[in-house]
Amino acid sequence: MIKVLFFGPVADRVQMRETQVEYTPGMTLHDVIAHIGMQYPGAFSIVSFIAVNQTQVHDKQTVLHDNDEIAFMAKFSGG
Amino acid sequence: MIKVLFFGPVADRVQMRETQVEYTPGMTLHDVIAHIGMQYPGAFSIVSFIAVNQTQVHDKQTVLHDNDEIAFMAKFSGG
Amino acid sequence: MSNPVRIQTEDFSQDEEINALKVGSKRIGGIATFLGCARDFSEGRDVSEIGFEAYGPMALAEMKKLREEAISRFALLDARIVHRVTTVHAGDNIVFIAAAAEHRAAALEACRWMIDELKERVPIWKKEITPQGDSWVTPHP
Amino acid sequence: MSNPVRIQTEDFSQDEEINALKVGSKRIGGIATFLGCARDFSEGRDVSEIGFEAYGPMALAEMKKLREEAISRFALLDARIVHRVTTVHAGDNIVFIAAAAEHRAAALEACRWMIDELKERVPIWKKEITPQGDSWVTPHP
Repeated sequence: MIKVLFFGPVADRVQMRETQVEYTPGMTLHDVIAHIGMQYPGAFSIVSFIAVNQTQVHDKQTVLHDNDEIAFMAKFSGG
Repeated sequence: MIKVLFFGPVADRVQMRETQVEYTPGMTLHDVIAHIGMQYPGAFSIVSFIAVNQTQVHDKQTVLHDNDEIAFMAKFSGG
Repeated sequence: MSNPVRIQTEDFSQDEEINALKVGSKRIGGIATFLGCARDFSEGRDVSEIGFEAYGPMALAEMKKLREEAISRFALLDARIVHRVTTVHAGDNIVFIAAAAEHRAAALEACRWMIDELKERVPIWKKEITPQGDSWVTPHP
Repeated sequence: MSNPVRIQTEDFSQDEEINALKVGSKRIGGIATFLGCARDFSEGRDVSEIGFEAYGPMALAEMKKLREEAISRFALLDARIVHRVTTVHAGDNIVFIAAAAEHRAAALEACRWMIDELKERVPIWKKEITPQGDSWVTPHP
């Protein structure tokens, strides 16, 4: 399973904080984005950062592993 | 009388913290400097700032008034 | 001594943070700090509360990296970063940054760099709660 | 509330100074501070004590002017300047500067400006007392 986390403004749009996506060997970050994006059209317009296992990634072709944790995040506004 | 104050490094050189100079009408800052400088040659080489009545003055032709307070000061090193 | 990098709900004391810095080195000549507080007025609206949400483990990891980078980049003797994640009211403390160095320039520059970078890099979000409703804060570019 | 500009022998508390700033305004978004402390090492020599001497009335007047100029130049909500004039040991507090503003940039810039200007403008002198003897500190250009 791939754990998918949502925070702040993104969590408000998808109306949940966490979901799971079935892991299939060879799947990429792009596959997860497509899957979630289909379920929640519009949610991704405010996603500015994506982290895989708590590290920001820029390459959507990043290959995922079972039990990876993905976070979709709007622009940060801490401080 | 003109009150003359010395602080820190300057006080160490003249070996006092305060002295007085007789006031004479029309006397200028330059007159006081000449008077003190004669008594304590070398003391003025480290004087970087002069204040009259707690305000820094640059013009040695500044005319003094009776009871003025003059301070001869080395470079500041507070903070 | 408390951890130099923390995310917490409770308030903090500047004096305690400063003392924690000082016990580590007698060579500190200057400590620059930045304290972010909740304002009761933002973008022309009254703000009654500000709520924070963090991606906790990633936020803490980024804050630790930030501290280490600041120490190495500005040759600091030590640094501390504390961020509250809770609901705060006007006047309450939100974030605290401290940079200790032998001389003031490094401390002041590092403090500024850390708060600027924190806002860019640490996954924390702020929601303003106003009489007219709530809204997530969109950072200025 | 204590005076925002002070010369004193006794130590001060950052928390108390910060609280004094906060009671004045609920619009403060950021407070930048600089704390100068005594180091046990300066210019390659061990320093056991540092003694301070001030031209008291002029120093206080200059510090008040400095605070007012900073408030107007950086549109601060408030500012505080405290300088100890006494003999201090390694780790002891010497000077405290705080700048409170609606946003962080003004607070940080004003804090830096005030400590830089204080060193240039305020008639206070520092003597380092070392095992090898005393010497007045000559400021770096």
